Amino acid sequence: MKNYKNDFPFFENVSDIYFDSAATSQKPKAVLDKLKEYYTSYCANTHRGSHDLGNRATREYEEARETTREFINAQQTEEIVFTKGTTEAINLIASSFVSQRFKTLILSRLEHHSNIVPWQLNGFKEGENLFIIPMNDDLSINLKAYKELLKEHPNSFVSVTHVSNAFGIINPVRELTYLAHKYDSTILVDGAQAIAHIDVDVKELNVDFYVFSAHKMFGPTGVGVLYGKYELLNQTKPYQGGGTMIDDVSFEKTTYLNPPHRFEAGTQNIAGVIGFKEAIKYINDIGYNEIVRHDMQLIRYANSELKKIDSLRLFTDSDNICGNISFNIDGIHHNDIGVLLDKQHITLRTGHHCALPAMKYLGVDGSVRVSFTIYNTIEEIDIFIKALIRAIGMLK
Amino acid sequence: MKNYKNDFPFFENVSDIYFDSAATSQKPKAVLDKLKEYYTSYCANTHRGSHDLGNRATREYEEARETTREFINAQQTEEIVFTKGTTEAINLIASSFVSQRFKTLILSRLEHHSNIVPWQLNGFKEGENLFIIPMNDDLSINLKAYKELLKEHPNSFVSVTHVSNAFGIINPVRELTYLAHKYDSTILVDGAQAIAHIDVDVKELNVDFYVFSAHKMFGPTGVGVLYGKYELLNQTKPYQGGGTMIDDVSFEKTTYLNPPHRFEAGTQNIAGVIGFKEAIKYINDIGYNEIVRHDMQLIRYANSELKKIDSLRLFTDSDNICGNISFNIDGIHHNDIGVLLDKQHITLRTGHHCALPAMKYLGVDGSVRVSFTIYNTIEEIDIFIKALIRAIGMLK
Amino acid sequence: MIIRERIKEISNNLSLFDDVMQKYEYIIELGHELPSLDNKYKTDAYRVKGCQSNVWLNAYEKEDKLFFEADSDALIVRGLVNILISIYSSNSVGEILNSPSTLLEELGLNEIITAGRQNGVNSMLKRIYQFAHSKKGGINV
Amino acid sequence: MIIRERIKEISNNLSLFDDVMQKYEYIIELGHELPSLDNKYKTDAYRVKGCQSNVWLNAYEKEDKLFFEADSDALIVRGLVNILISIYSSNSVGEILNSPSTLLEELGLNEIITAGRQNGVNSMLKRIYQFAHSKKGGINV
Ligand SMILES: Cc1ncc(COP(=O)(O)O)c(C=O)c1O
Ligand SMILES: Cc1ncc(COP(=O)(O)O)c(C=O)c1O
Repeated sequence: MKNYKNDFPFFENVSDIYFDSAATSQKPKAVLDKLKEYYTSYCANTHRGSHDLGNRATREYEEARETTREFINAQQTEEIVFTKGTTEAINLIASSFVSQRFKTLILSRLEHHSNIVPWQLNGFKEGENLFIIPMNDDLSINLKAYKELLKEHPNSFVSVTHVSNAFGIINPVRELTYLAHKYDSTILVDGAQAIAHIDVDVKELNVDFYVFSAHKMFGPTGVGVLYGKYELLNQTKPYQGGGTMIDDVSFEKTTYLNPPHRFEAGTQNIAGVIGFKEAIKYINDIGYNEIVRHDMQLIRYANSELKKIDSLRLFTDSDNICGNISFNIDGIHHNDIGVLLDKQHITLRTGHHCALPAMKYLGVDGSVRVSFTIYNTIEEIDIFIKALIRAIGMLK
Repeated sequence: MKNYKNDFPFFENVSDIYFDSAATSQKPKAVLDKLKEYYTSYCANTHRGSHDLGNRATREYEEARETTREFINAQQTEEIVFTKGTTEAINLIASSFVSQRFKTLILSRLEHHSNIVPWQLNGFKEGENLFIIPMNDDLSINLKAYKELLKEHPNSFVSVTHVSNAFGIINPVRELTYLAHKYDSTILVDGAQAIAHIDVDVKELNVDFYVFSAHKMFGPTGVGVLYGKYELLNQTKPYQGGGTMIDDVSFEKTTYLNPPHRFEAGTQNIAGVIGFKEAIKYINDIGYNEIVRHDMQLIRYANSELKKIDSLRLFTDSDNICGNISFNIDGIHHNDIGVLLDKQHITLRTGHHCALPAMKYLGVDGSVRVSFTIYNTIEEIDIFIKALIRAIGMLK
Repeated sequence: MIIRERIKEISNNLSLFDDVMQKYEYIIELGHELPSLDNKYKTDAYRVKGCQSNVWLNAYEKEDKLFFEADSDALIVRGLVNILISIYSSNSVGEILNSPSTLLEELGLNEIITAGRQNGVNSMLKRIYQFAHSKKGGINV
Repeated sequence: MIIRERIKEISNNLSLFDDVMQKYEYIIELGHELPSLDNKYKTDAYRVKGCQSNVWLNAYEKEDKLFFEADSDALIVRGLVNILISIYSSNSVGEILNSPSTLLEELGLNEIITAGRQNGVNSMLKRIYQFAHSKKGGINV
């Protein structure tokens, strides 16, 4: 198994084991260098002017858009909108596309708060116009129940996560999309946890919207992507008003640019977007074949080692998981485990993982989550398991 | 006059004269170092967990909030909300505070699109519920007319720029605020162009909301500040829904955190906010006394030199300006001037500067704008004037 | 300066441990030792919410002194709660308000003083000061 | 490959200038030389909007060739417009569509090919290709 740590300057300074990449990933040197390049060689505002410096920055920024298009195999560059993150992307679609156009919304039970609260802010409420897809015992989506829901509520908007941030469950996006379309519904897929682990092809999946965050895929903080089919984006109202999203402005009447610029009001996170391009290149250079192989090896090994621990409860037995594993220890609070692992220099997450409805449904108020990516190793898992056993011993 | 160029790594690579700081400023080394520090020493998500790495990032992030509070002399740290920029801050207030609470809106004629379009998106329209404050010949606000407007429409929301991005005009914020409050109105001040040039004290000004962008004051791209009086922020609805802005979530009902966290949904631009702290420190270290002295020297000198040029039209004779100067040359298109100055390695902005209504009112479709800040020098102005005269000669 | 002295004492105790894991063994012991809070206080009204764990806190005044009793669903938090109680309970309003909460930094337990917005122990600490303020009739809570 | 030849020729002309300012003197001259567009075409219907300057473009087909005439309110843009017209006017649909617009990069005039979204010359270039496409009956505009 290749060791990718050398690509990440973080590990020169920090010797802790980092198992919290599902929260945010470390950044390869190429990304940091690119940020610096922008700030020190062509730092200027974009899309405004005629000067060379600004044109250079604009070119780099727009190249990031084209790189993103190619990365997820969108049809047109204009289908890529840059946002602050997944959260903003979902809020944008909820507020400017779904609200007032769709009467009913369908979510899964495993959604992150970022795919629940935006809908509530836009008037969707369980029992009234928000429906939750039942799940099977292994936390996978109950496709039959989903189909029934769609049958009962055609013309719905469906918003589901590609990969669960709390349990690593991979949802069958192609089937979910196929069924949604069959019942005249439109679907958004939250790819925040998928994009670093799964080769996403939006054309093949045929999803209507796909959203993700740069910071979870080796990119800078403060950058997200909203992919939308052009004809749908073109029906989407402006979300924020401001500079460089307008065609003409007067106090009486303002006309807007076409997508994607209509949705990028004001000065964007220019450095972040330009740096993000390098994150994509980093992934492309390694290749998803290698990434998937690497990630799967880690997750399978961790899963099998965790299962050996008495009193450890995994939330799912499914093999169809990626990125992260959640567990609890009978009789021990997840937070106690987290603190003692942290003191042993293992960084991972405990708590509800911003998925309270799922936690409540499962009757727990949190879990311990380990998440893995390219720079993690089998040896780290061995150290982690030892540390975990020590922690359990101290707390029993 | 002290030369501050050495603080900015940009000028090691670029020898052009940069007169476009009103669009975005260059960044001092301390800011770039801080970005790198976050990404390579404590890169983790904030406000979520119990691990040391995340706590360090959270502490740095929250220190940036306290540094910002102190910087503008707000009463409480909780009055500082981080946004993507000025544009997002105004959209937030327009959508979550003003809309549905205020029947009438008052703007000045010099507003940037970012302080026009958000209001239009929220249902304000000239001639119906949007009123424009008339201005005097020198482009200053006609205070008498403003008072009449308020008298006629008490309980309005007033949104005005502190400094005009197209003409450098400084608006009398204290008087505007005093009068607004006298007529039971609430006021937001757009400080995007002011904050790098004027020592802002929100308590003394007594403004209700004050907004600005980090990237125009030596900070990173993708970060802005919304200051609001706590009691007003507390009445402001959540703007975006997502992770870390909630208190409790279920599909039926969700409760939100108090300000400022209520308004920071999802992963923020963590690196940007932490880097921004260093931008404020940079300004504090130099001190506004020196900054104002430096800037005024440049702007006065540029003004007097520009006036010597035949056929050059300045838009205002007012001495009450800072940051930038706009002009046109009779019979020559502003774009032609911009191109020829660019080719002579002088970077400045031509066009409508995202202030189309002001341009239309003045009967022009654009101008040449020079903007100055701490790293500019008198010698640069001399070179610029020579280059400008050469450009005019070529185009006549 | 009774609070300051108590903090010094606990901090001395904690500094006896070279090994951080031993320190936590001690804290866990303190967690086991903390008397359970009467169930009637384990309700939402007494709950100090945290992202990670819940703390229930009961505070009362008796003969010019403030008393605190608390519990948590997490063991290490119970240990930390135990420490906070031994520092703050049975002090006067003045003693508490004159000891800035940052004094606790001496303990070297960043679980107590963190910038985190949703830490149960941290929230408990805030509540202790709020309670002291309310008894002083102060408004700066 | 007539278009390619024309581009080569202009690019040769431009490369005669060592000094970039001399190059722009030449472009300004081309701006002066461009015949004014008939006022009847200087309306919104013919306007190609740019952030910086406006371009008005009239395009028509005659004897299997496409013709372009245009004007601008900025002088340097007029010069650039003149260059574009001399390259594209009086060519067949096929000739235009077979010459990718990126060929213009040879001119070294980044005023023409930029990533900017609102550049008049750039928009004019797009319109030229759109017009050619429409005459071909193509849909990939
Ligand atoms: C006066 C004024 N307001 C608002 C803005 C918008 O700021 P941002 O693009 O950083 O959101 C600007 C920047 O151009 C400005 O000059
Ligand atoms: C599944 C899922 N959706 C959405 C989000 C929100 O992403 P961000 O915080 O980058 O906006 C996350 C990140 O925690 C996530 O895991």
